[in-house]
Amino acid sequence: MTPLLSVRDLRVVIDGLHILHGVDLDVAPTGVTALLGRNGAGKTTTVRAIMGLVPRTGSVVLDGAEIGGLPTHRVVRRGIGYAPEDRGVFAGLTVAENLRLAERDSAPAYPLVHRLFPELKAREKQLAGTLSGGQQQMVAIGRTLLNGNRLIVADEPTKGLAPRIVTEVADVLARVAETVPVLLVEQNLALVRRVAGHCAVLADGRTAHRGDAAALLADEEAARRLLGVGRHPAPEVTP
Amino acid sequence: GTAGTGSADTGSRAPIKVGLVYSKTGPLAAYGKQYLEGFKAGLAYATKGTGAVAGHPVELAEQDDAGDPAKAVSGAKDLIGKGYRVLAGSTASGVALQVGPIAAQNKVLFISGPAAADKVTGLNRYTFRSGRQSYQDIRAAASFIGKDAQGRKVTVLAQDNAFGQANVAAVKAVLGAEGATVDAVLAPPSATDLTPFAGQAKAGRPDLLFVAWAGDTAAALWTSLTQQDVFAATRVVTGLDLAASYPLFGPAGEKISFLDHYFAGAAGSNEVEVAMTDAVTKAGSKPDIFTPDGFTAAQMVVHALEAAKGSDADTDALVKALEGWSFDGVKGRLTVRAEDHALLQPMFQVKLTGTGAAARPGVVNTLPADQVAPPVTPMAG
Amino acid sequence: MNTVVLLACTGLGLGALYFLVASGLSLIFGLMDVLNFAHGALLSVGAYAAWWAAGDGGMGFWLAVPFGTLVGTGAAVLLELVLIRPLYARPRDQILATVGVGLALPALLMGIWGADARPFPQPAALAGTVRLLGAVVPVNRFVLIGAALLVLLALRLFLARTRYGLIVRAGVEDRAMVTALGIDVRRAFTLVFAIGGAAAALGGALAGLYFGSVNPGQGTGLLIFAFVVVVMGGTGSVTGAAVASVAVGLVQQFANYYTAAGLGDLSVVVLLAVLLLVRPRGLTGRLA
Amino acid sequence: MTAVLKRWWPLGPLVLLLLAPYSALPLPGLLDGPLGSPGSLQLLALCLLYGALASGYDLLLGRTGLLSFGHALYFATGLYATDLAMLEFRLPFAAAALFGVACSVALALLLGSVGLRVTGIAFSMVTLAFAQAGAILVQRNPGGLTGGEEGRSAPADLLPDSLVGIQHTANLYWIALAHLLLTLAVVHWTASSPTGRVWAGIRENERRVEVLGLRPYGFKLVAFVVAGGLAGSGGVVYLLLTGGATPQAASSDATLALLVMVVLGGSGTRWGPLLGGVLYTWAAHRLGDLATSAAVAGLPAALRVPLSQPLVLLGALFVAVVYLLPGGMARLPARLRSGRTGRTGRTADTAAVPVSEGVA
Amino acid sequence: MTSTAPVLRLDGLGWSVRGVPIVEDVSLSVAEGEFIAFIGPNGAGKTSLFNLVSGIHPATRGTLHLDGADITAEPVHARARRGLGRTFQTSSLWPGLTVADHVRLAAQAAAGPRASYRIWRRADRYGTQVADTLERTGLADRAEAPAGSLSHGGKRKLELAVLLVAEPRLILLDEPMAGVSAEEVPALVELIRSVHRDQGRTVLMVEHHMDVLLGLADRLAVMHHGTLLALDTPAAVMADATVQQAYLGEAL
Ligand SMILES: Nc1ncnc2c1ncn2[C@@H]1O[C@H](COP(=O)(O)OP(=O)(O)OP(=O)(O)O)[C@@H](O)[C@H]1O
Ligand SMILES: Nc1ncnc2c1ncn2[C@@H]1O[C@H](COP(=O)(O)OP(=O)(O)OP(=O)(O)O)[C@@H](O)[C@H]1O
Ligand SMILES: [Mg+2]
Ligand SMILES: [Mg+2]
Repeated sequence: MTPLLSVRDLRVVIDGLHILHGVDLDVAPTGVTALLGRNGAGKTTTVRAIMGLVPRTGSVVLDGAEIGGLPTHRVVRRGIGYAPEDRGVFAGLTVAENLRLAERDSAPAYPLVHRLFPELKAREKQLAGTLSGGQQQMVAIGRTLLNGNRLIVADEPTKGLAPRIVTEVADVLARVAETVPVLLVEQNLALVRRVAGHCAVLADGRTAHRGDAAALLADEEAARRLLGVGRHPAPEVTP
Repeated sequence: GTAGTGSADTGSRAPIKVGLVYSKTGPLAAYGKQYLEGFKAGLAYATKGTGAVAGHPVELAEQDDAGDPAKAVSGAKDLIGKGYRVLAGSTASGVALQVGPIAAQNKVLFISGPAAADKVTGLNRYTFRSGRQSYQDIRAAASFIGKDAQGRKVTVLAQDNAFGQANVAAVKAVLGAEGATVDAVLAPPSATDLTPFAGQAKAGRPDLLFVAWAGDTAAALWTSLTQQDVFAATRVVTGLDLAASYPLFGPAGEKISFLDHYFAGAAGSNEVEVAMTDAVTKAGSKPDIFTPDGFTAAQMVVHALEAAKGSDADTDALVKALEGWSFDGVKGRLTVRAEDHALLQPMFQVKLTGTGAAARPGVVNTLPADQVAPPVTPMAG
Repeated sequence: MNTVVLLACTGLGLGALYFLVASGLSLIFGLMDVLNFAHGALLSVGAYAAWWAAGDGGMGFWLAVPFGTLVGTGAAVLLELVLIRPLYARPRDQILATVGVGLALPALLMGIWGADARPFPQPAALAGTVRLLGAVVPVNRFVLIGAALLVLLALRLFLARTRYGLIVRAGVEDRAMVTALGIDVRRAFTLVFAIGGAAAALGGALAGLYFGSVNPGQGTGLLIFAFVVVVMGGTGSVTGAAVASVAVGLVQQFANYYTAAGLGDLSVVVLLAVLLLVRPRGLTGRLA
Repeated sequence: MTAVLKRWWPLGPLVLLLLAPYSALPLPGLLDGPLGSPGSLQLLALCLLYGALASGYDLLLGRTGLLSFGHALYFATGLYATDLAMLEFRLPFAAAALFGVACSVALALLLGSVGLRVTGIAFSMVTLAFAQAGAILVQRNPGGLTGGEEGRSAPADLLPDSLVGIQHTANLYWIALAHLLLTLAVVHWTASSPTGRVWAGIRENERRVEVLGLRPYGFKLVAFVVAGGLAGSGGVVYLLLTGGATPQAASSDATLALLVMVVLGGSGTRWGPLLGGVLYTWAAHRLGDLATSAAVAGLPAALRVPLSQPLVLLGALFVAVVYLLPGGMARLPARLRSGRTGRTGRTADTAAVPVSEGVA
Repeated sequence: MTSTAPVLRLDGLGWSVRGVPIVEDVSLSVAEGEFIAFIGPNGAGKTSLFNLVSGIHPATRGTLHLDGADITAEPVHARARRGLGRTFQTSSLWPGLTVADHVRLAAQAAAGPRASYRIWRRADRYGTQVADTLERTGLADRAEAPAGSLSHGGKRKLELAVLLVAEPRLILLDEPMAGVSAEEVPALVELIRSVHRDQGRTVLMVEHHMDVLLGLADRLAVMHHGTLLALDTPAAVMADATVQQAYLGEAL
């Protein structure tokens, strides 16, 4: 099975600081591929480098075509939807305007987005800056779903969402992944366990592990070594 | 920048250094150019082409003030520090009024140029002027009212700045004393729409409307005066500026009575004027309103130095030589009044014929120097 | 009575001139967040180009104005491509670069055509006056008012009917994110700058009509009032700028005439200070 | 060793500055005449003065993040108030100078307390409005006080003899140097004081300072008044150097020039504004000479016309520095050291988070 | 938990924007040393409530008392001076200042405005206090890094450090764990617990990580559509069917 996106020896230097020193990563042509790692491991930077948002070297191949040198808007037009870590909503624009900006297809999939997040329909005219944290996250995810993308890249999409919504997003991701492959950066390992097929783990700007997500999370020793956690997805707190 | 322009073949005597502080760049650069051309022509004329006084070659150094008094003061200090004892120049009044005191503090001779402020006259012992002053303009303007000013009404239309205020005060002093009622329409200097002021000036129905205007809104003003039909209602008098400004009057040009300091050929081709015109033309340029100011300044410098036998060491001797000196200048007979260093000189009444680029001035009347002489101001310092 | 009418008409004319100058500034500032200090210079470029075309170029007034506008637009595009675009990541430096251009361009014009005012051609049709309720109002004031209305309409249509307004507003907030939505934000920025420049140049050409002459400092002189108008109107609000222009023009004209010392510009300044202290975001209350 | 050098290198330039009046070193191209000659000293003194003014202005811009478009007002207040105190009240110079500085401080306190009620671009525009009002007043020549566009020259009889006349130019130079040192001391000292720490916080994110329990208003006002006082004292020195007060000092161009100087040198850096002020002033005076020199006059028109206008050169120089040296000249050594030019990722990524987002 | 007079009391607190109510009629008493956790769906008004309490938004209805004093009309900085500290859901820092400078500035501000108006003094370094806080929050090794270059988790920690160094009596935490990697969560939880238990601070916290909350909170407040839906012991709240349905769904 040839990967949809394959990243080789990705390196990023910002202000003379080496942040990534050689990341290798494959995104499977179906399902969710999880990108894991501790805080500061370089997950966000990897994703930003794929999108062309930071200066990078190395190769990024999408569907057989090299996109490592393209400017960001070209990368996106190749069919990548991106929901960034800090949500990237435009605070001064309304919800509807935020979505309208993301339209690339002639028939954007508004029904889908509005079905998943009815909040966004109800708050169309509200300035996105005044949305609650979770609602902003909905805008960010909604924008990636509007167009018929070949790949969706989501950087911690469930951060700050209420448990029920997390469950819903997990469902959405699982459902989306049936048609479009997803590259998912996530801290919530329970969610990873539920939706992800493959995974890659970063440590200190390098790929530390690649393989099956469920297998990694089941391997207590490896999970502790790579992610610093035990069997439990979020730690049990001893009273 | 020092640009030596003296002729080198005048033997071994030590050169006399003369410093020019004037606007080489900046908003008054056009005046500055005329001044410099005039000065060079005057120097050649007064030294009979030798460029030397009593065998000492005259060496010119130029300092650009860009119209900024602070730069002018720096330039003047630089020159004085280098041993220059004779300074001339100042295209702008602000510059003249700042450089004058510097000259006095350091006891060097300073001959102010086109700067028209009356305050330059009588500023101090060391400051002279080679151009006309506002008061002479006013006197020339007053001449249009004829012999009997009693009971006539005169309105001054001016900008509400030091130049405008000085003009109003001067008209009040000159014509008010002769029994005319003088009032003023003062527009804010920054006003761009002058229509209401034109209307106001007309509504007062003066016998004479004196326009004292400087700056970029001149064209707008003349357009407004034409549109409000002021020329049909009263006689309009104003000062004529440099040749490039003639087209700005538009169709109004032919209806205005101009007072004039100078234009090319105004003096009726006396010998000095011919010399200036020839020299300037030969240098590839044309005489204009302030060319005589430079020419006269050079005449004064050379005369002062000649009297001191080519030495600039004793400034008091130079001052002495100039005070009360009467000579033939470009405009006719000129006199440096001993009491306050005013330069007494004739002025002109002028008409423009033709409009736009075709406008040409012609002298209607020459006003003798004593008719337009400013009152004596006590010497300040 | 007729004085009031005259002041009102000329005040509106002045307001129209301010709007022509400020509309492009407001557009660029509101959408791109660049306080364009070179705007006055663009104005002068437009004015000189129109002046040159009408005189030496032999085009006549009606061709000269579009020509001037075109040249100004070209200058704006050049400015954007060469100076603004490479500085996208440094918003403050963009402003500073325009300060430099704002210094240099008028000086260059002065170097070429001299510091003195040059008479601007007045077509006979616009040189006259109209009698209105006893007041004699110059015709060209109405031309300015008409042009201002047209520009207002055109800009409003541009902002409402195209996606560009949206793109640029979003781009100011977070350029990277806009490109991450697959949009080439640079093209949009250049377009907006070009439109702003065109408005400036048109304003310059018509200012020549208003003043009857052009000089190198004219644009810069108008710039300060344009700033006042833009800030009063609320950044980025073209309609707000229009309202503010009218207010400033009328206040200035009436205050100039009726206060003893001609306090027109002082009262505008006071108006601005008071307005900002009461409503820091300007008339329309939009966020900067 | 390098640590010592790092800490004490400013002494080197200081010694050079102290020696300047005693030196007859010709610096052709840089100065018109030997170093110790009155003309050169006058230019150097002006350079130092503007270095000081720019440093004081940067207290607002670079340290507190306040973009004031009206700083020239406080400079002009010091200048005119001192001059008028001598001319109108016949005060001796020292008393007049004190009066002048006091006027600047009082005006900064008054207008600052009003203007600082708003923030951001509104603040910039309010300061611009106040300064414009000041400039108009000076131009209008109210009651014949300011002399309008002609200005008023200082009365030589009330100035100490040691400050009048070309032979005493060195004394003016000492005063400018002392003023510069005083300004630098004030700026550096206050910036590293507890108040300076709050200024830095305000510059980066004002709302966040409030959440700590500090009201930014008071701290901004302190910065505004200190900067206003420094500008006023600069006005006094300017009066001595140029022998008079002229309206150019109050114009918005004067503030703009300060802004340009600060940026040229490097806003928020220790030496940048000083460097920028000196360089700008030097260039403004010397470019005129280049522009009118014979070398330029001989060039073809396409080169001659731009080169003969000092402002074209100055504007182009400014754009070049902004373009090629982000952060100003003071950051050049650091940039060279890091060996990388052109990349500015950090500045882009760490731009202040707008307050509206911070509280979303 | 001694039942003295409440530290914080909200009476019928409400906030609406252009007539639309966002927070409605919230009444609540917080006792000294208490730990109340706020949960609720996205957009329930939790952050808005914190904004009202800390003074970022003025309340449009109701009153607020801190230590018995009416603070309803007081501005942000005055409330902070009374010992109220908070963190933000979206990190809100001074990107150009170093980590250590953040903590120093916060320490200085905590000493009262007088300490900050000493323009003639050199700024002291608040040596041990700052070092301790950096140590406690695990930021010591990044002390000289500009805040803008920290990773997301680092920024969250720095928010806490800025808060803690000021030793506020009443602490509002808005989703402090959001985006913090699983590995780091226990340390943060421990930090918050020690501030609460050992130093006796009163804490209000919004958090979506239920398991974290259950071990920390004395009481659980559930917000929904701007109102306080329930306020009870964690066990009682979790048992509530409406809460289950409105908020938790099937736990992940
Ligand atoms: N613009 C920048 N300048 C300097 N350092 C940076 C920059 N961006 C990221 N870093 C550093 O690079 C490292 C990786 O950061 P990145 O944001 O990619 O981590 P992450 O794995 O996404 O972490 P988190 O889980 O906290 O989001 C961090 O140590 C961070 O401090
Ligand atoms: N200024 C405002 N104008 C209009 N609506 C607003 C404004 N501020 C907040 N809201 C709305 O109020 C509601 C409550 O927002 P708040 O941020 O308090 O939610 P929250 O409970 O913190 O949610 P989350 O868990 O997602 O952070 C949201 O629906 C939000 O869109
Ligand atoms: Mg991340
Ligand atoms: Mg929230």
